[in-house]
Amino acid sequence: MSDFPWLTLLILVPLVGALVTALLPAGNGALAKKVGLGMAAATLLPAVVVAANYSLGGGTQFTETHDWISLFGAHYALGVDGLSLVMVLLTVVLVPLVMLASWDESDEGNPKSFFAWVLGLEAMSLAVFTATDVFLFYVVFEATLIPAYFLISGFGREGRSRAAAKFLLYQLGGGLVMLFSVIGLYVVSADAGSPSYLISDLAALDIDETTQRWLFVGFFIAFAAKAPMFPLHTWLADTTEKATPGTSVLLVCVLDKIGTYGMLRFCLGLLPEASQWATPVVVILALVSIVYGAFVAIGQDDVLRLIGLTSLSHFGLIVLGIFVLSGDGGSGAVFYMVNHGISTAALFLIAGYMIRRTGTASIARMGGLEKTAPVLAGVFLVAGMAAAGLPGLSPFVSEVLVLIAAFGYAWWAGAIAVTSIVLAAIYILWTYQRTMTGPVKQELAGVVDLDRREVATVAPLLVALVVLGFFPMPVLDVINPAVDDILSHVGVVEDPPAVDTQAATDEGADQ
Amino acid sequence: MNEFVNPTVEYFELSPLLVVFAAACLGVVVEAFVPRARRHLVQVVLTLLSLAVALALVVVVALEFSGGDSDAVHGDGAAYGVVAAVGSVVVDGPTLFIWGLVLVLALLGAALFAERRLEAGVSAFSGQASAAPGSEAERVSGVERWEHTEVFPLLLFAVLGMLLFPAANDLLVLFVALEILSLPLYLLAGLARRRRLLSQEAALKYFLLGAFASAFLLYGAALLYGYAGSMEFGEIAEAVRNRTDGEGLLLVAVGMLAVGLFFKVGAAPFHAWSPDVYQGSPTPLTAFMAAATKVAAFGAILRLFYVALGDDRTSWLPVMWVVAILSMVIGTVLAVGQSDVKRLLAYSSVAHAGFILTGVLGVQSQSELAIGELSSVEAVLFYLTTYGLMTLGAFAVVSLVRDAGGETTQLSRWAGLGKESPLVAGAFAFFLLAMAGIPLTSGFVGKWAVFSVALAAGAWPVVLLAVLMSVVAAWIYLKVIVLMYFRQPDGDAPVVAAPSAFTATAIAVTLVATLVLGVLPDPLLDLVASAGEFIR
Amino acid sequence: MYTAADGALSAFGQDPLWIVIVKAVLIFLVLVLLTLFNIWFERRVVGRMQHRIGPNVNGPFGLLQSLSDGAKLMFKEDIIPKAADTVVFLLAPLIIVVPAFVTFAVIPFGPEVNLFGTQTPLQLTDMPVAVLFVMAIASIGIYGIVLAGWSSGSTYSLLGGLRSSAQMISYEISMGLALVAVFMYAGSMSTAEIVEAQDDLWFGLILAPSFVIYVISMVGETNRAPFDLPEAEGELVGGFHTEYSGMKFAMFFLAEYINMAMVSALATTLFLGGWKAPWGVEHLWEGANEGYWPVLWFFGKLLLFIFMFIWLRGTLPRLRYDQFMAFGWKVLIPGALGWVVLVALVRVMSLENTFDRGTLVLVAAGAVIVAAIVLFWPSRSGGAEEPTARPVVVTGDPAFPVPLMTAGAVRGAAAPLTFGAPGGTPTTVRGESGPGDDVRTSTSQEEN
Amino acid sequence: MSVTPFIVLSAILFTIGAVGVLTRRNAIVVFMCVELMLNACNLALVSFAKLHGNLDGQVAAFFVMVVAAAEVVVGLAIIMTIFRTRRSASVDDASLLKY
Amino acid sequence: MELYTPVLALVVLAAGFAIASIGMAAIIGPKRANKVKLDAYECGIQPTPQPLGGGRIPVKYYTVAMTFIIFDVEIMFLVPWAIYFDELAWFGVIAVLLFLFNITLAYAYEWRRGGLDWD
Repeated sequence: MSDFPWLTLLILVPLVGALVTALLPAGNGALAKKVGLGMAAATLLPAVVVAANYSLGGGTQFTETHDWISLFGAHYALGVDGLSLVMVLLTVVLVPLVMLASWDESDEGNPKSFFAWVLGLEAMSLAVFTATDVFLFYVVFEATLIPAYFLISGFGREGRSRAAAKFLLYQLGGGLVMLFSVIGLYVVSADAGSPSYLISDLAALDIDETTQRWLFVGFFIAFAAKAPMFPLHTWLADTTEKATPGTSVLLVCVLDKIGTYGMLRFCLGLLPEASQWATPVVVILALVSIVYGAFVAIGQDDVLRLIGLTSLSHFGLIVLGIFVLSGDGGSGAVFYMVNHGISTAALFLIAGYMIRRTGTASIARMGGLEKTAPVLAGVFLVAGMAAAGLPGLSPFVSEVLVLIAAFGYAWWAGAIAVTSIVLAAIYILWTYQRTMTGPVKQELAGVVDLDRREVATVAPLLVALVVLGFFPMPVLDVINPAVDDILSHVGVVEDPPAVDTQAATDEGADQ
Repeated sequence: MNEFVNPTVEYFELSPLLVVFAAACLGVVVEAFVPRARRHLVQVVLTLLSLAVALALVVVVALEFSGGDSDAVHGDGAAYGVVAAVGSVVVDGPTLFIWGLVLVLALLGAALFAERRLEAGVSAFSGQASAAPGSEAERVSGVERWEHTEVFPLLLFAVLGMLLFPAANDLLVLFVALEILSLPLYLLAGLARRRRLLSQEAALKYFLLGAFASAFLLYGAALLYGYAGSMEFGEIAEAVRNRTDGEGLLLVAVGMLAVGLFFKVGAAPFHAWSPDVYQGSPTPLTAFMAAATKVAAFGAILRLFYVALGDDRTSWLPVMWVVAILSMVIGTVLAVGQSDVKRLLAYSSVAHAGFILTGVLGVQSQSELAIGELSSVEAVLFYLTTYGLMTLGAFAVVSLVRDAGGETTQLSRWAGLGKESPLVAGAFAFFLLAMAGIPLTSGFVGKWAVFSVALAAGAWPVVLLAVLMSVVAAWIYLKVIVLMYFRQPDGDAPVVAAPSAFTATAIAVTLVATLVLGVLPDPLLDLVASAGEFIR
Repeated sequence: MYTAADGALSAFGQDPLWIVIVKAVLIFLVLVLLTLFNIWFERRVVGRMQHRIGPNVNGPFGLLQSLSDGAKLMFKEDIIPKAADTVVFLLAPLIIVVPAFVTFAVIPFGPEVNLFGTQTPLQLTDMPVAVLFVMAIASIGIYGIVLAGWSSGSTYSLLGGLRSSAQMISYEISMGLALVAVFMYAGSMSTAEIVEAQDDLWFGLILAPSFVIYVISMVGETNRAPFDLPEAEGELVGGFHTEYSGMKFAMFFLAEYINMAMVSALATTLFLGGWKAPWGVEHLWEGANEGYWPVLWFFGKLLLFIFMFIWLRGTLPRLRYDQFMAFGWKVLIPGALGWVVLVALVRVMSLENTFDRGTLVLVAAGAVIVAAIVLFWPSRSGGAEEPTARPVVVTGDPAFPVPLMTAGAVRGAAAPLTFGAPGGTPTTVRGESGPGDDVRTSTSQEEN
Repeated sequence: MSVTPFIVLSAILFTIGAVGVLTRRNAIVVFMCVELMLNACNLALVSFAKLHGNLDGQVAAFFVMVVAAAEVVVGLAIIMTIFRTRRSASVDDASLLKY
Repeated sequence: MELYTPVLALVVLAAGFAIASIGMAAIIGPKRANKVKLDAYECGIQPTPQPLGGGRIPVKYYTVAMTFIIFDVEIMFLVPWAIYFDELAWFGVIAVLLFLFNITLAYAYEWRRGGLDWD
């Protein structure tokens, strides 16, 4: 069983799906949509197989390693550990839902190319999450931009192509800066013997401090632009505003995770000393992101823009969790990545439904929707509360873990991070109030409630939020070994005393 | 007076050169004695055939070399080959690789030259170059459907120069090869069938600046000869190693040589000619010239600077740094405002020259390289391959987009091309992505290669800048893609003419190569690695 | 590498300065006198050929006629046309006359003699590249002609100058090729050594074709009848010196005659054994090649050539320009090339003893046939290439020697053509004055 | 005899040529300046050959002359076409590239 | 170098003579210039109007110039070969034959394509 290249299959299915969809005869949108959804569903199969055969705490599994470009030391190497697995599962679940949610909406553009690009994006994202070779990672990391770009610029609202260009420039800029570091890794590994890009080989290297720091900066900038983090976040709001909600889901809930995923995998995994060195700065940036994102979100009038900016705040928390360098923080951050994916996806999709119904994205022009569309209002409230970290919903668990770790790192860090809960409550509840409550506006009197398809797309997400809110352990069990493994590189042992971490970071900061 | 010794010539190793030369001469005879009606056919067959034979001979020679030694010797970058024709020409691994590359590009270029369907049955070259534009003579030549079939022998002569240029092991041969390469190109640049004034201007500009640059090269060569007392690279290297005085002379000499060579590759600040020439020249020529000239010239740069001046690295590396940075910045920044596709590509080629130079300045001595690590020669050769193929392909696509006045190179007229002809627009977009260095295209692997050698040699500022410029460049290419796909055409849309098999083949080959080299570059990299080092 | 110490050249470069000056003055005087004599000689001979008497008033036999002509020119008005480029106009006669004198520096007039008590060769100087030196210096004279024509500011002058330069450079090639065979046999370009090499056999005999080609070319080189097209008074008035008067005109005249003497002297040196007595004379008279006697032989041979020049002038009509150029380019040059190849082959074979004499003759015969084919075959079919290739010029422009006309000239860019569908009439397109211009096209025609 | 004066002369000639190329506007003059530069190179080559006592430089000078000649031919052809276009629309009679 | 000093003497002499005689003529000669006299003479008729900037030179002359340069260079290569003919022997002959062959190709081309035709 394990000899079979499941991961390759996992990537190949959506990739082939994308090609097939793209090559379908033009003009037959319905067929394209069915084929696309079918392929997305088919992708679930290898993902489920992988998940089912995954042994907890067994390190990297389902590995496939082939020489690719020997002179560069690059390999076609795939594998999953806990971190990768949850990301893969998140991706394969979200994509069919997005497709389903965009079923009618995509008719406005060219449904064939929309579905093809979505599948392409899925394939590339899966490759990113399963790559265990830095070169391969980089290649697919950049390759995700192409489908993403076309999804943004091809579908959505007026001004999207500008937003798409902004998105691409940020990502490309970050990516190329990362290229600098990727090449640097090559040079380092070549100097140490023979060049190899396998993460396992690179992790074994002893890279000197200055070099590490340079490489770290390159990687971090790229991931920060991807995640996004203050001050590289400005593309986020524009993009989510202009793109379709479906696209936003893929971008924010899947693609942006690559950023935080990469920070864990590469910054912490390969460049531990530099990560410690950079921790103070990163933590401060993360805190700024948290507060700034929340405040800006409060002031937004555009629903999609608002949701996009809340993500900035959430990503701040995730990064904070990663860089406080503790077991709790790491696990919390990874779990947060999953939860954020689910809750934000739900928010985006519901917001999309709202916009389709009201014909506007402006909060000021909505109101009283809970009377005409109670189900819509209900699911929006649940998803919103999840995003705000209401106890009993899964983001709460992760948020608490992160906050604990933050307090463990420094009291002020924890204190600032905690404000996020208050601010989140403000922006979510205020938005709910403005859109759902109050008198029904004249022009919105005819709004109908969610139909079954729409409910079906949101329901799994809400169920997951609730279930994981009460039983987070299955996911945490998957995550913890991987996080511990990564943190052990940084010198953090499972559940270390907070003082030690403090000392270690101070040491790093002094250097 | 020394006793005269008959020089020996290694005919076998030089056979690709000789075949091309013979075919070029034969082409002249064909021009003189074959009736006009049959000339085109004969010339096309002769040109393609001779280039293919030469290519086959390159392979044969390469096999012969590897047959003598074990493969292991070639794998680790050791030099092999012969110093031919009494020390004036070197046939070694890199030479053979560049020969092969130039010949492939020449084959594709010749295919573009042979294209006749786009202009309704005549070639893209002027019917009668001597007829003044707008004159009665020109009208007659148009009505009679005359063609200049001389372009084929001229092409072959240029190819001959390009083969000789990177193989030159002697300053004199270097100079002569440069001229053999350049002179036919000057003429060809002025032979466009449409927009003849532009074309003639391009030829004049190219010629005057080209001659100016070669004068610099020559004076540099003279000074270097004055410094070393010999024209041969080996002896120059010897002198550079051993002489302690005359630093100033050497510095000036190297500087002037560099000016000449940088001009040929179109590196800033010696790039002024390239946008005008690229734009004015007939597009098939632009395609061939942009690709092959750069390959040959960089081959020569590599050999001159690595072999002859390798021990004087400290004095020329800073210059390379500056020129590489300038080329990247100027090429990219000036490309931003361009409204003409050919000019845009021209500026991008300036930037590419900078990228390749980034590879060149990543030179390290053999001892500094880890086993299996990419060397600068390998990186540059690989980049040249990818660059040559994608540039040729891009220009070939340009030649397809037309309206009543011939080719439509105005960018604004390309709006909506993606709907008009998704295939052609797609191909062009792909080439642009490759130029931007997006992964899974050959451009990415090439960029990776040159950046990594530069970084390994400690040129991180250049690499950093190169990376930043790549972002800007990507934005520029993106604008074109957006234009083609997301913009409505204003006015009547350009028509994509159906090309004949010639152009179609050229585009298909370059497209496939760009993709394959992006996804599976290993075979080519192995080939580059087996080319090994220069013979010193 | 040659140095002054080698071989026959050792005799040169040793003279004290005063001897050099004396020799230079002597050469100068000889040339001036020779010119005066030649002009008289020409007029007398041509007169005789035309059943006239010629000049016979001034001096004995009219010998001082030329001198009086020169003196008269000295008192003529010196006119500089207002259209002329004054500096160049004044410089041109200088440029033409100085090289004419200078070329004689390397012509050997005789062997080593006792000159005022100093043993010195009768030759101003010699050098390893003497013949090349002559050719090079003589070429400078062409500048004089072109510049004279150009600076006059007159159409006829310019055309004369151009014609002259075209003609001179055309014939210079065949002249140069003719000399190659000589160098091959002499193994040197030093005039003294070439003369030495002809000790037993004149090159004019063994290299007869070279000699013939050289003689024809030298007539062309000097713009003399029947090749005197630059001064074809029927077409061009006076050619390049139309606008010159007075002493400046005299300079042109002087230069022409010195050049005549120069090419004759060179022919003598290269082909007719130079100052050496004709074959056989030496056997009859031991001292024929000693002392000052060789000067006699030299000038005798030289005058022979001069006479030939005059004879040609008196006999032959002037060629048409196209005939003249075609003769140079299509007969003389291929002929000279073929001959050089033949000589080279024969000589190398005899050097290496590759073949016996019989084979040699056969091969030579074969080569001659090949050369003949090369020479004559293309000219038969070379005219109209194909019946379809109509001449393009239909506007009735004047044939080759066109005066400069600007009437009807259009300033600025002309309109290029677009090509219609096959059979359609081409339409003109405006625009295209520079890069970046929008392409404005006619809407009527479209090939796509 | 020292070759320095010759080198200096060649440098001066080269500079004059280069400055001419950069400052003059007439194509023919620019072209002549380029030729001047080439000849300056020749002078330098020959001088250095004398200095080093070998023939490489002299041989090179020969080749440079050839190249210069070829350059003249090509350059004249190009300049001529331009001039004919720009100065007049009248048809000149045949030229080399007629057919 | 002494080989060339006498040449200089002759140059000085010739130039001196030419300048002196021209200068003398300018001094001695009468000066009665008038407008007509200073016009281009041609042959006494009204002078042809001069084109701006010196006018154009018929293309044919350029082609002659171009062809000349090629052949002149050819001779430049033949001369050293001729002088060292005996030493170079067969090698030289073959090399020169190849060289001439190539020149002949260009020559044949030019001839066939009308480059050597003067109407």
